[in-house]
Amino acid sequence: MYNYTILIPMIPLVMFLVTGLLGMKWKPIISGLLGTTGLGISWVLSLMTAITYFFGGHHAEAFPTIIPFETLWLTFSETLQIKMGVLLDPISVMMLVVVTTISFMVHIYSLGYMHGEKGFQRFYAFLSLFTFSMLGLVIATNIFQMYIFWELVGVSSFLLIGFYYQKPSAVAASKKAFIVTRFADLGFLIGILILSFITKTFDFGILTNPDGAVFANAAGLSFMGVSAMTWAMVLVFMGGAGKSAMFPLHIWLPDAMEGPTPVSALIHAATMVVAGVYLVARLFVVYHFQAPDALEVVAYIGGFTSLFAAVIAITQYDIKRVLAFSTLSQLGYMMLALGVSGYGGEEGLGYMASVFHLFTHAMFKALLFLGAGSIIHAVHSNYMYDMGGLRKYLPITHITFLIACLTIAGVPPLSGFFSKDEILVAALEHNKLLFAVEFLVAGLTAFYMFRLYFNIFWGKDRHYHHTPHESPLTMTIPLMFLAFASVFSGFLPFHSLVTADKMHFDTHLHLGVAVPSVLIGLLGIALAWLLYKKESKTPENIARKLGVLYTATYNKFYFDEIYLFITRKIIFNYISRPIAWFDRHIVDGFMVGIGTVTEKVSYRIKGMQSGQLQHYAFMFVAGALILALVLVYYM
Amino acid sequence: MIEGIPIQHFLIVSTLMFFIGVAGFIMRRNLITILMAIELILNSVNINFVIFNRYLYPDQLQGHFFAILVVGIAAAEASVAIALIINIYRKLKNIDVENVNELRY
Amino acid sequence: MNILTLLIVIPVLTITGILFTKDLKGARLVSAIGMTAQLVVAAILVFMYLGARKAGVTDEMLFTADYMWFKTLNIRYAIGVDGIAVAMIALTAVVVFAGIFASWEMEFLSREFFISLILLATGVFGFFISLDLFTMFLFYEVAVIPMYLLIGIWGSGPKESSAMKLTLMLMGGSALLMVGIFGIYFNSAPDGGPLTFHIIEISKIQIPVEAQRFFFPFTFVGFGILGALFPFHTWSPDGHASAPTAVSMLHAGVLMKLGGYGAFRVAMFLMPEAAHEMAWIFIILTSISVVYGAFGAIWQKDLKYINAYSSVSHCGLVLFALLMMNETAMDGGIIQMISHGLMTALFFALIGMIYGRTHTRNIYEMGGLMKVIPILSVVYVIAGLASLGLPGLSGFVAEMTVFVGAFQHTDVFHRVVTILAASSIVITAVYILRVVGILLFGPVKDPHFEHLEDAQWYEKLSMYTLVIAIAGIGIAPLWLSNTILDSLKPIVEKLAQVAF
Amino acid sequence: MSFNVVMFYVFSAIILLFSLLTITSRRILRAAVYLLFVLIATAGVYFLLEYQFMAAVQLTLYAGGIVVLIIFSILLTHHISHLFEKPELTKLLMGTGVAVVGSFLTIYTILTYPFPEIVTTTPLPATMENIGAQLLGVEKNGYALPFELISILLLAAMIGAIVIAKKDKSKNSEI
Repeated sequence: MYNYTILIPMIPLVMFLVTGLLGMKWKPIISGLLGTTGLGISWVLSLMTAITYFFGGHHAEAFPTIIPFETLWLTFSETLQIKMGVLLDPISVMMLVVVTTISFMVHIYSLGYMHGEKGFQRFYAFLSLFTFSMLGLVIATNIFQMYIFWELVGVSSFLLIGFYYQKPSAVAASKKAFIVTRFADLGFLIGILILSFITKTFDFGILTNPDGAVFANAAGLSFMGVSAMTWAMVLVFMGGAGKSAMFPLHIWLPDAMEGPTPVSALIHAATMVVAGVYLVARLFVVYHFQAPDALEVVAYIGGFTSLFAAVIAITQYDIKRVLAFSTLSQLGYMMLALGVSGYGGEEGLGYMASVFHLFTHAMFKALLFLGAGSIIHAVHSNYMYDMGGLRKYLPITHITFLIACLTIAGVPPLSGFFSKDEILVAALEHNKLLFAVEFLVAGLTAFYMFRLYFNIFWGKDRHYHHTPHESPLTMTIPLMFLAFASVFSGFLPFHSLVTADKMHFDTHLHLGVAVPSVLIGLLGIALAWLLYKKESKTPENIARKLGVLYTATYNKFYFDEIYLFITRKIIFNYISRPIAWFDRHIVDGFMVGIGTVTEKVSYRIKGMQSGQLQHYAFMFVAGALILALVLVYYM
Repeated sequence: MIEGIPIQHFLIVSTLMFFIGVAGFIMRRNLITILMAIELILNSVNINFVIFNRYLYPDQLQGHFFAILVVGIAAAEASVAIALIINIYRKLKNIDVENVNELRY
Repeated sequence: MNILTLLIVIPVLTITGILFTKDLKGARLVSAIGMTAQLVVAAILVFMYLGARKAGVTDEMLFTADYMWFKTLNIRYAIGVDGIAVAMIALTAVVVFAGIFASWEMEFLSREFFISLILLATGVFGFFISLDLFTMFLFYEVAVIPMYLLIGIWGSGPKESSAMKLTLMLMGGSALLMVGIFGIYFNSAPDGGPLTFHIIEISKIQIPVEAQRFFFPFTFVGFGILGALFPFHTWSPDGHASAPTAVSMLHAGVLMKLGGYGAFRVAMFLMPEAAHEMAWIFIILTSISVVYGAFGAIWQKDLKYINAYSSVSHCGLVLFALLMMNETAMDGGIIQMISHGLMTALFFALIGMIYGRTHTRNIYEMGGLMKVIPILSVVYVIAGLASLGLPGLSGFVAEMTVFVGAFQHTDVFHRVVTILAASSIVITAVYILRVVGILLFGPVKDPHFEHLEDAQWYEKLSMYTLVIAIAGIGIAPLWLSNTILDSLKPIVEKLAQVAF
Repeated sequence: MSFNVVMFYVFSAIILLFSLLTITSRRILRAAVYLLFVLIATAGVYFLLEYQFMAAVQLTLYAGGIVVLIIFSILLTHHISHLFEKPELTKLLMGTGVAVVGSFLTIYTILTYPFPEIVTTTPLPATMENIGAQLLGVEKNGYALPFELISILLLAAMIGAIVIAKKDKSKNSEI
């Protein structure tokens, strides 16, 4: 019935191979169209899958987990095998829709945005590669397949961030992104190893069985006072945190904005960065039943990241960086929601809210990035002080951007309101402190988003190189589509579609939470309106008053510098360099030393071969005497 | 066999002679002197052969014959050595052993 | 004729053929034909092997032959292959084939070059098919000696000293190895009866444990030196840096694998008790190799040095995996051998090609090559990604199998070293991306490089052969892995008999 | 104390004294003459031992032949009045050191070794008949083969000596 689902990732793979290997030969636009068409087919197939899966049958009880395709890929031992397959359950079907939708939009958008760029077909090849990897990740039937595609996603992100490979900052950013996530993946890998050791399986189907039979071995296993399962799940989360740029592994994401803007929209806002959330959601049963401590960690890290990123976002001037920090903050929300979630029925509200927010966030954040791309396309700058009064020139961009800002600020009845509200409710039920944090962040979010909005679209005109003009249709259609999705996706009945135990449960609007959260959102907007609607000195004055605090925030609390210090100074200078030195001079020196000593000694004893007959005679007689002494008198 | 003289006395004499020869061989520079030192060594060995023959195995003459053969070899050796020395002298205009070191390392 | 003997006969015929040629054109043509034939034979061998296994042949070794050639010491020309040997032979055939094309323009003393190169290959093929320790050792020496000439004559930089260092250190290894082999030989009949060099026969008896304790370190270190075991790896950076392209390819790609192959086929297989007792020492050394090599690579600025240190790291992982002594880890170790063989050969081929164009190997003097020589650069990126273990390329399969296998041990020691070794994947990423970033990306630093020519057809042939092999293993590793797993069974069983 | 005993000690003293003088003398011709005395005294010892043939050989071959040969060569290569410089200290030390140590070692061994006091076998007189029969005999105790070997050796040495000492006209004509 679902056999065609294998085509969803395969089409982008074929597109990647075709455009990658043959694309050089033909006109660039053909690659673009080919890629877009391919992805369009994937998108349609995904939608078909989603519709048949969610609405096709009458699911009185839980949604089934379907594996329409699976093949053995590698055998480790009799029990441990890696399979490649397609797994359909509510969350993966939902993710299929998200990924293909955003990817398709980005494909269309890039036709306009990347038009005339050198390496156009390369761009499309990489996009296809990324989409393939991301889809493979989403439909993974086992944790190792997920890890495989996890890595592929990482590398395609690396390639796309470094797309402008002649720009040193882009190269550095791509390197940073890859290495940081790779470091996180090490944790993921070790987590997988521990899990596989305990359970002897990689299969999600077995792992996420709520009865937890496979974890029987784990009882009593512990390391440094923490149980093995907690270790495993924290390490797995480390992988997720790396991809989702959770604090303290967040540093790569702002830099990743060096990539082309559509890439930022696709990878660094809507799809790849939510892979971490997806991973935790995917293993939620394991977290919840086997390692509740690890889930606690997830919640706190999520909460802290969302606050931390929101604070930084207020001070940034690069519009893509503001959006990047906003992404961080929203990802923190999702993680937190998972962290505070329970299992089954109403208890699983957090899980549902997280996935819901993942969905809506993908739509409105992609919209924001694509809108930002449209703006950058028009003014050729990333900095908001180069912008102002653009609402006249870019009407469609303006409207869609405004919708997105309202959505993220949580203004009802836009989609962001629903998902965020449910997260807040879940947090409130579980942990008051985290609720307070998130509540504050909701206000901050509204404030920095509207700071951005007012700075770009209102205020004075700047000196533009040429009059900004609205982007071509290829770029505005995706904007409009996503705006539409942002507005209406809030009404999707997620509580009956994607839940922790795959069962339907009822949700209702929690007015005690909703009203204050809307109010604080509006407060943020109002504050931004006061400060940034018109050009004024007030923000600068406030900044000056805050002094060190402001500078620290502006410099992202110097985390980049700290990491740079650790890598450049410590790893390079204090580990690598001494090792290189040690190798050359001590180890190799020892080996060469053996040679040198041999040579030296032979030079020395060469003197014995003096050609002087009498020396020989002396040696001979003395040697004979010594031998005689030894043999006759000692032995 | 000489009544009243133990074999040890002979042997001590020959030993001393032998090591005098060795010392001469090592000390002296002149090739001919070295040759003479060798003759001393050979001679002391000859004495030993004869003594052992006389004192320990008087029923045979093996030591005796060995001594004779050694004398013959010594003659051969001396003749070749002297030929060499003369040749060296022609080349180097002296016969210091230190100058004959072509075979060093 | 036995198909395995054919693997030796073809190179010998090729060498003979080269003797009748006059210049570079003839020599390379004959070499190319010979090595293509070799590749074909290797491919046929693979299919014959798989076919035989599928048909249910369960012998430990297939295609065996056995001729006495030195009766007094019972030395035999005994040949036969299992899945591992077949895989190694296929690897060798591919690398040699690529190597011939990578040295297509070897102007200087070209006939002699190709003769030495193919002689080296002959030794390697002989090594892998031999079942007789002495014959194996003989072929090993045949493989090592031409290396001296190849580096000393056709090398670059301080080639004489590098060649000397490499050869002397490998000879030192050979000396240890010889002690080990004779130790095995003289203990091969503890209950009386004729002594033997035949691996399979020895594996059926038990060498006295006392003797094992004495001779295992000799044998293992002897092979370990060739496999760049810390701290005996220092020949590798210098040797590789000075060697001409094809030699680096063959050496890092194939010759270093002789070490890993011998380490388990001879040292561990025949002396399992001592292997168990002493594994911990070598596990520590190899884990050091893995991390240390990777860190060492970060600081280098010569492309070949980077790759040489990377080889130390990767080959350390091979021995590390083998010493874990369970099926999965050893399987991973062998895949790692093959994978590393292919990708390091590709690396060295690329470095040679880049050096041939820019005349420098210092990464800081280059930059932005992606713009000028895109094909080479893309392949370089692929090689780099394979090296850092990207799924879909061979390195990933190998590393993951190793780590999963190594992690099956329950004690803390094995866990810690496994995690330590696993951490190398991050460090690998650091140095690979550093090189890629400096060398290929960024603006073109030297205006002279603006007009470099991209790959020629023979270079493409050489690169693509290797890339296809790497990707092939990476995408569909199952058949390889299963073949190896099957063949590992007797070895693992033998090791398990004495375990714990 | 019999005459023989006295004579032995006299001969011994001569041997040792002139041996020493042979190697220490700074005039080479004198050294040769001292060597002659040593050889003659050795011959005397042989006489005391009743090996007359041996003593005769010693006198004729050694004293008469070799020493003359040496003296000839001295005359060919030296001025009579040539005075050697003293030997170097290191060599002196080396030579005497080895000699002293070696002598002590050997003499100690000789003195501690239990030589048989009485030998009961009947002595075989070294008469010319016995010597002749054995030296040229081929049966037990026959030395014909070594004898022949020595003769060939002597022949070879003679030819060798001539070849070596011959002036190489083509090459060394200028010397």
